[in-house]
Amino acid sequence: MTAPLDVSGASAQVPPEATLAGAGRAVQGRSLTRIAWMRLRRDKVALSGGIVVIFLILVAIFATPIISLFGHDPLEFHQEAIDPNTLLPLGDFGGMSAEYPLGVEPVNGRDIFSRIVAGAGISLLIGFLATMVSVLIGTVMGVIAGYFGGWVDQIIGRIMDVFLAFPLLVFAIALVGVMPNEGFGLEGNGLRIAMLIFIIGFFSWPSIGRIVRGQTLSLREREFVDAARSLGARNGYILFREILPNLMAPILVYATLLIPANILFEAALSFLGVGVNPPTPTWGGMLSEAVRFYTLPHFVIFPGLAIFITVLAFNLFGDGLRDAFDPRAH
Amino acid sequence: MSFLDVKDLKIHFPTDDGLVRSVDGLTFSLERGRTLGIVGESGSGKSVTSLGILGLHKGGRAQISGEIWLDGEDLVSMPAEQVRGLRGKKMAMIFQDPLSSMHPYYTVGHQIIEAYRIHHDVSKQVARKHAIDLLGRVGIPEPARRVDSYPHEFSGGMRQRAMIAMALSCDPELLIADEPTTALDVTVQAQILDLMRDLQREFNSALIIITHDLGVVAELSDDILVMYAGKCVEYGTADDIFYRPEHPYTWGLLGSMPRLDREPTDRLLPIKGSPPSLINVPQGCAFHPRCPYSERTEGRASAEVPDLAPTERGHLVRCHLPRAERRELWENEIKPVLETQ
Amino acid sequence: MLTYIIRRFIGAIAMLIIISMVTFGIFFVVPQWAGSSPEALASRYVGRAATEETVALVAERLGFNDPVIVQYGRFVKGIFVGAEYDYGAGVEQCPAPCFGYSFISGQPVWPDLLDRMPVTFSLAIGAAFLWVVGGVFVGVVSALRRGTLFDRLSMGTALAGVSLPIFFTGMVTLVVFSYGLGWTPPGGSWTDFTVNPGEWAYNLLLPWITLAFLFAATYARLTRAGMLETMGEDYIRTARAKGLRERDVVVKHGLRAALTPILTLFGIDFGLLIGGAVLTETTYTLPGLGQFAILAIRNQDLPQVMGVVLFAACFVVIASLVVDLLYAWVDPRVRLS
Amino acid sequence: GGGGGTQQQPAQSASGGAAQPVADAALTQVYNPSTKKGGTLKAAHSGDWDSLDPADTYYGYSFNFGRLYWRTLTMYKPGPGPEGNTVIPDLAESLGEPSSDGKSWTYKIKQGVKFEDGTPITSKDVAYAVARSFDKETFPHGPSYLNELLAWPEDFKGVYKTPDADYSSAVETPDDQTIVFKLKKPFASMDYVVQMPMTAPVPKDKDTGAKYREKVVSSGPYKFESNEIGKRFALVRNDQWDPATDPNRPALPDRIEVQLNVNADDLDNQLISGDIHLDIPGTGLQPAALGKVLPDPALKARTDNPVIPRLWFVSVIPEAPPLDNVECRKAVLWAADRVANQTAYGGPVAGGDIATNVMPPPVVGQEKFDLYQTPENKGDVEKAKQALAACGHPDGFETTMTYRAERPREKALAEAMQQALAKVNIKLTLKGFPASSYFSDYAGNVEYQKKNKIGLAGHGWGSDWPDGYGFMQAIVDSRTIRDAGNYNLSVKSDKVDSLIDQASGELDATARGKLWVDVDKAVMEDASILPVVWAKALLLRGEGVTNVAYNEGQSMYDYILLGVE
Amino acid sequence: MEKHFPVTAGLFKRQVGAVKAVDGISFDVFQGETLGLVGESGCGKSTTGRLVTRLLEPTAGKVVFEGRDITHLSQGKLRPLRRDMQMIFQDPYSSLNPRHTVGAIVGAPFRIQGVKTEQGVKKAVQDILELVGLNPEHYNRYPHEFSGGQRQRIGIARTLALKPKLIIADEPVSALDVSIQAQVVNLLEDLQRELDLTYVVIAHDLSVVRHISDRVAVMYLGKIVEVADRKSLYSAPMHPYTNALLSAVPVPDPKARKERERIRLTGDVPSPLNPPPACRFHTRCWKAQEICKQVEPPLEERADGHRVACHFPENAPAAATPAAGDAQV
Ligand SMILES: Nc1ncnc2c1ncn2[C@@H]1O[C@H](COP(=O)(O)OP(=O)(O)OP(=O)(O)O)[C@@H](O)[C@H]1O
Ligand SMILES: Nc1ncnc2c1ncn2[C@@H]1O[C@H](COP(=O)(O)OP(=O)(O)OP(=O)(O)O)[C@@H](O)[C@H]1O
Ligand SMILES: [Mg+2]
Ligand SMILES: [Mg+2]
Repeated sequence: MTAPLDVSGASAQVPPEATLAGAGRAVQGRSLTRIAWMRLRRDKVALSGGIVVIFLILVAIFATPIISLFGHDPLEFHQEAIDPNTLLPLGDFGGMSAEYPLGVEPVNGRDIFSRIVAGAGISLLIGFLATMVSVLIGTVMGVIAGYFGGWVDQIIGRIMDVFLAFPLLVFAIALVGVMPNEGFGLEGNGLRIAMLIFIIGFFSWPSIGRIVRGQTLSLREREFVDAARSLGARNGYILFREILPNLMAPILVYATLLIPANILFEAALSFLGVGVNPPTPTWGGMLSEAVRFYTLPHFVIFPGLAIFITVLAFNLFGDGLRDAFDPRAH
Repeated sequence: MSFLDVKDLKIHFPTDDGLVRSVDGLTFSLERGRTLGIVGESGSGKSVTSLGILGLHKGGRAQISGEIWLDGEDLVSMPAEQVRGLRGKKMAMIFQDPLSSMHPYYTVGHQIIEAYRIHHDVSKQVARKHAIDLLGRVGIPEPARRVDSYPHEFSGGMRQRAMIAMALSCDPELLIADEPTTALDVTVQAQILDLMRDLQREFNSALIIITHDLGVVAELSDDILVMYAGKCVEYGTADDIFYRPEHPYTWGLLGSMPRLDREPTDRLLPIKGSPPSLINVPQGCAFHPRCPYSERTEGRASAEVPDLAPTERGHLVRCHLPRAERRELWENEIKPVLETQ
Repeated sequence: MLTYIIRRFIGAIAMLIIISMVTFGIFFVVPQWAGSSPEALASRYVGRAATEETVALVAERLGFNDPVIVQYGRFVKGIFVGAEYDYGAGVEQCPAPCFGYSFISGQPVWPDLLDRMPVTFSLAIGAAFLWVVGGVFVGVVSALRRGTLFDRLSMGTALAGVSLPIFFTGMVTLVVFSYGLGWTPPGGSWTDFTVNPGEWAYNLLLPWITLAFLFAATYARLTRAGMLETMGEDYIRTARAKGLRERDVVVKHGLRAALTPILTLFGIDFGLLIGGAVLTETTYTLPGLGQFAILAIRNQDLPQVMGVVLFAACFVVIASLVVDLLYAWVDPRVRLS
Repeated sequence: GGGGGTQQQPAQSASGGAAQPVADAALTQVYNPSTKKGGTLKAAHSGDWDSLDPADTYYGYSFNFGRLYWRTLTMYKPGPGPEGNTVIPDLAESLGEPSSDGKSWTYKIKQGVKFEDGTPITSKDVAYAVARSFDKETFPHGPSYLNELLAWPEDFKGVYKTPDADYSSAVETPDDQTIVFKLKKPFASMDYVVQMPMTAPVPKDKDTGAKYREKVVSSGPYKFESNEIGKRFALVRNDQWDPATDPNRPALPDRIEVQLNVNADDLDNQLISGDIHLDIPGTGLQPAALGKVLPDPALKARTDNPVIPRLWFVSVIPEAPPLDNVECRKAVLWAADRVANQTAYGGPVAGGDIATNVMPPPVVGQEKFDLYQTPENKGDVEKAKQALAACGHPDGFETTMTYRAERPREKALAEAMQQALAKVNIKLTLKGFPASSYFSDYAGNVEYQKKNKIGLAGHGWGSDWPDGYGFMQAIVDSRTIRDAGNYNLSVKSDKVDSLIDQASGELDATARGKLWVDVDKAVMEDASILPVVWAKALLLRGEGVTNVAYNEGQSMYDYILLGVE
Repeated sequence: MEKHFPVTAGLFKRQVGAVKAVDGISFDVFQGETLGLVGESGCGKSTTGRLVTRLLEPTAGKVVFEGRDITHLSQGKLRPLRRDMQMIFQDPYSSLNPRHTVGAIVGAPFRIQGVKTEQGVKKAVQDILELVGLNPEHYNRYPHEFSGGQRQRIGIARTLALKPKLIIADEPVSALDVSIQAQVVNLLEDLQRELDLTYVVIAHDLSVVRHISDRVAVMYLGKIVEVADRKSLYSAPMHPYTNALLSAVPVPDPKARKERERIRLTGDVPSPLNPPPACRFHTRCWKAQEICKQVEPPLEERADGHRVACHFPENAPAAATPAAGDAQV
């Protein structure tokens, strides 16, 4: 007899009310990414961080028109705005005026506004690309270490230890300071920026590597990996189809949080005088010049603020992203 | 008035997604020396109920209403500090997962001593003696040595024993055990259940045992409360629930269980669908989307919440079906399927 | 336990060897890309208008004519068995660990490092004290008062804290508090603790606070996250069910467990800081190891660079070993084997 | 040949002192003269000495300051004004006696001079000091003039490696008072050479080679009380110093304390506030302090702004095509905006005067001329374009300019050059390198120059002594160029070389001066040097410091005169 | 078959011991039947399952599938065989990749094995979804949008995709609520009937095992102590451990608790790192004698198809009343 309670046949389609509103109709499922995105949209702080980031990216992309609209060529000297004896800007507040919205630099009278706008591009470029380098290395190393384990893991773990124990800044200085001028088909500032990206990225991969390794270790133990293996999947399939999609969220989150760190790293290198070659403006470089003119607040404050706002915006956004992807935060 | 009287207890959690009505109007009572079993599926509000009694539901911005009378005092309206004073001393709790419920950084002894010294002004040495005593009483071999072990050095069963020792350290009059054996193997589960029964007899405390295993309830309970979606759907003595169940959900639970004590049936009789989320409890009778008999109520099932109506001898059932029909269904359709195949 | 320490020790030495080889490599290999010869290297360390003979002599004296491997071997030997230093009028013994003599000042490197150690150590200790106490306190309160104004404000400040480059805050605080208001001493002020503890603290106040601000932010955030997590643990519920006072629940049960990941981070941070707070010391011109490192690199003074890099790496290694041992002590579940 | 040989009274009594703080007060007279002894003079240095050992140091301030604890055969005449460029005897009784062929110079040591331990100083101690300074392996920093000038024996390897060698062919001591220098070829400026610290006596039994710097035995009015290398040292009175033998050093303070590696900005601030009395390197205030001092009349009155014998310049390197063509080099010189360059170096006050030729004004016999005069000194695009056309690059070209990364002024100069040259389509790529290896590995490395097509390189030069040879030889004589470590990066002209030979051989001072001007002109015609500024330093007189006078020979305040109130 | 997990220690990581997770067990499963594997936690059930499917490499022993020795086949050679041998996992939350849609998950076997279907993979997947009682329109949904029971159905659908012959189910229902458990158990039974499947069902719940198995093997500390067909094992268990297990199961019958007499084992399962010698159960066995500590009892057939590893097996083939459970102390 078929008991009235038995409905285990083909008709048991009670939708999980927890997640589905209109039962049965919404055929397209909502992926975790979309859910995270919806959560993110509700997080006003993170969103405003994101907006600032987008704004900064736009500024970086449209630096040239912005500068031609509001300022002067960032490299152009304006001796007329400088007191020839003290070399300090003429006028109050570092020479701030409609002509020079944020004042001018001492000595050569370059327009601080346009230098800061132009500097955004370098900061973001290096921040982004260096992060990509570290994400790339970190992910590959982390996945390999986590997935294959054993002695591979041991070796990669030791390598990460070595990187951790390196006084990174000191090394970066030593390296950047003695970099050759031509190579890899690049020269001059192009090579310099490429080198900076590589060095910064190369030195910060272990942070991502560790996270990816940890995640991979735990993912590897998840039963869906065994499921794939029992279906006869090769390592490549398991790595790329099963594990990597699950790593995307943490990688994205930590990449977002690594970008500001790398921007700070670049600024620190520029501050120590081993950043991008002058006269290309960078925020860290401007700060390092400002040290000599610390009595000029505008010279110190604006590049400092630019770094601060950029880093803060990325941090806010990255933080929100992490919360959005991590249901525990709710 | 009974020793423990819970009246119309409601515990709701406002969350981003809506109001979670974890416990929605629960009423029951319990005397010293008796055991109440609360059964229900996962997420039906069993744990929240027990935490509510101890005043530990405060996790989020919980809203609690109703009355909880313990030995003549209403815990709901009592100041939090006073409830804290009762916790551990007058009422104590045993949790499901003994590993995560014990602090990993402190020795078992330390944790028992701590529990004892909160309510007793004694020296560490005295408390330690007491802890060793207790560990011995709950059947841990070599208690004097084991008192200095860390929880992770214990096996699952020993941890649960230690947990019980901790709960009993101040001779509580009300003991709540939330799924005390779910994480344990059968053989160990049997040991723990025996232990709890013995200890309850010895201390004459009131015991609430929460579980989703009908077998465990049957082993220990005098009374049984079946919960579904934050509400009590059936409440009665163990005999009522096992031999004269009147709620379709209870039938479903019984039908879902393969039983060792009977000839194996050909098929199990599951309940269709899955339990509702407590944010979106179905309108009317919360069980009606899964209930095979909901059509027989002429639409009332999805419109109004049925009352928890008494049948004879304090057996309470929350169902729209007329009593006679329920009994008929049980006697004629359900019981034979469960017992004869 | 002992085998664990020995294994870690061996690992650490292997690591230091790798680090030293890379450092050595940077010094020799990179200039070679630029087409450098022993003479070119040597001409860094002579006075202006030195003659060719002078340069050749110096190249010989500093051993640049030997293959890099031999030079490296000499360096390593110096560390383990000591070295000799020919000062013209005689030979001086440089006992192990001998990091050699500065190419520029001719001073032995090791005493210089030891000499600078107290500065960096003082900087790190004071700042660490401030940031741990401050960060953990703010983190705990934020976690307990989750969602309140205090929580949001302090977490906002924390994010701001990690977003501020130290060379910027350092400069601004110096300008405002030292040069402007005159409350704090100017950059570069340093008094040894043994000479005058009051002065010592007064001189380091500003670097301590700025550095602590930077780190406290991370610690506050981490503590908060940790507290939120541990306070949701089952054993906290157990502690409450025992009737424990809320304060004890938070401090003895919650905080105790939440602090372990912070311990790890602290070990790494502190180790790195002891190894040389480059930016902080540069901004405040404190005569510590960080400044030493920068100067050594600027001057391309290989023995000093090697010395400070290995010194710094040692601290990271030691710190992480200590952290691991502490971890095992704090968290009995961790077994070292 | 030196100036007047007459002994003079200490400077403060010679010149009328000024007590009111006025700008440039110490340039022409002694400011705040005093004979009051006592007090502690506090000095600071933003960097570190190369060495305190007289054989191993080559910084102007070191020569200047060292005279507090050493005495050399001759010295610059202390005090202000042009006389400061002349040499007077110090340890020697009089200036040197050249032999008729000009190949040997004889000095007589004063009687009664003693080391700090009381042993008398003899000519042997001076000769030993000179001989020990020969060992460049041990003393790589010191100048090597005497190594080259004197007729050292073939097998002489220095007093440490060949302790028994007889070096009397180079320096001879017929008696305890007499010392004779024997030269390879005639040399006129010996009195200038022997004022350098190689002739400061060193007692042989106290010599510890490279470690002597830690404990230098004093022959001057002060001796070391303590010396923490790289951090600080203190000098106290040397009671064995006899003022009767030494009319030039008033030796006013009882004690002199020196702090090393002080942050430059902090140093300025402390100098302004009076916490320290003296900035040892004497190169002037930092930009931040300039902004504070110049607008403030009270502070400005405490400054002195001398031109110093130092040229900041850009080497225009003929190795990098198309700069091998003189017209292309000229285009660079024409296009350069000298005002912008001057500003980059700190402007007319702190930076210097716009330089139109190589030799700076304080150099004896200098003549100012300008082969590349442009309107308002701002560069002449037209002339530059003509030169470019003549060179065959009417559309400009690309080249690289190097500078020392740690030197903001050089960096600013490079940026200014880039701006100016861009106007005539000469595209500059800028590259900063560490100062420590700038000459050894990069700009001064011939191989590197060629490989990386370095066209322009910024740097500077200050003279060891203010005559044509002292200033010019090292930076324009192509025969000094070697593989690495060059300071002459660009001047490779036979004409210049032969003029140099002519000038060095000329014994008549005036004619010699003229010949050096010809060298200067030849260099400018070769267009391989773009002069930027003749440096000026904005010096600040310390608060409460007495007896301050700018000495042209040292191009700094005269440190042996200073006292404190 | 054996599986030892190495345990290492010391400076140079010598192997100092082994977790004998599975230590010399043998059993066979016949076409179309269901073999239940029960035992307490940590006794090696999952390891056994993984060894059979070659997710783990056996330390020793043989796995023979359809007459072929697959013990040491390379992963490449094994791949085609995987179609015939599938696994259902315990945890419906971790066994489905949260980043894949249901369609991708259930379609994965086709993709991995390179199997072409007539009407395309999508249709095939939808058919299977329907077969396991899911709405085929849920093809594009993600696992987190389903309840535990539904997720377990998705997992089952995946194993069925390639029409395997043998399915190893490792605790397929123990993570589910009772009501859902019953749905899945019924589904498994229905599928077996329809598709002619062979099951090895691993579980620790004796009642569930009894419900679905034809034969049952009881494991203790890496060894099989008793194998028998369901009826004889549950009605007349021979090994004291089986006996104890059975009597420990709580029975949902309040009256029975007063009547039943139980065997109460003391203590816990010893560590597999260091198992007791000879008969591994002797430390907890009330019948243990000297011999149990000395000689390991072989797994011998004591009754028809009823094999047990015990020196002193309990009841002879005599029957006991099933309803009351049996208890002889
Ligand atoms: N602090 C809280 N905030 C929001 N919702 C909560 C909170 N605590 C519990 N809930 C919800 O209340 C419901 C009942 O939970 P409870 O833990 O009482 O279930 P249970 O019957 O004990 O289930 P299980 O058998 O799984 O232990 C669940 O849906 C849970 O999500
Ligand atoms: N990779 C491994 N390394 C070391 N030991 C292991 C490993 N996997 C399992 N073990 C050990 O082998 C023993 C058997 O494990 P297994 O998972 O097979 O048990 P099980 O019977 O499935 O238990 P459960 O009921 O808890 O799932 C356990 O003691 C376990 O700790
Ligand atoms: Mg619960
Ligand atoms: Mg298992």
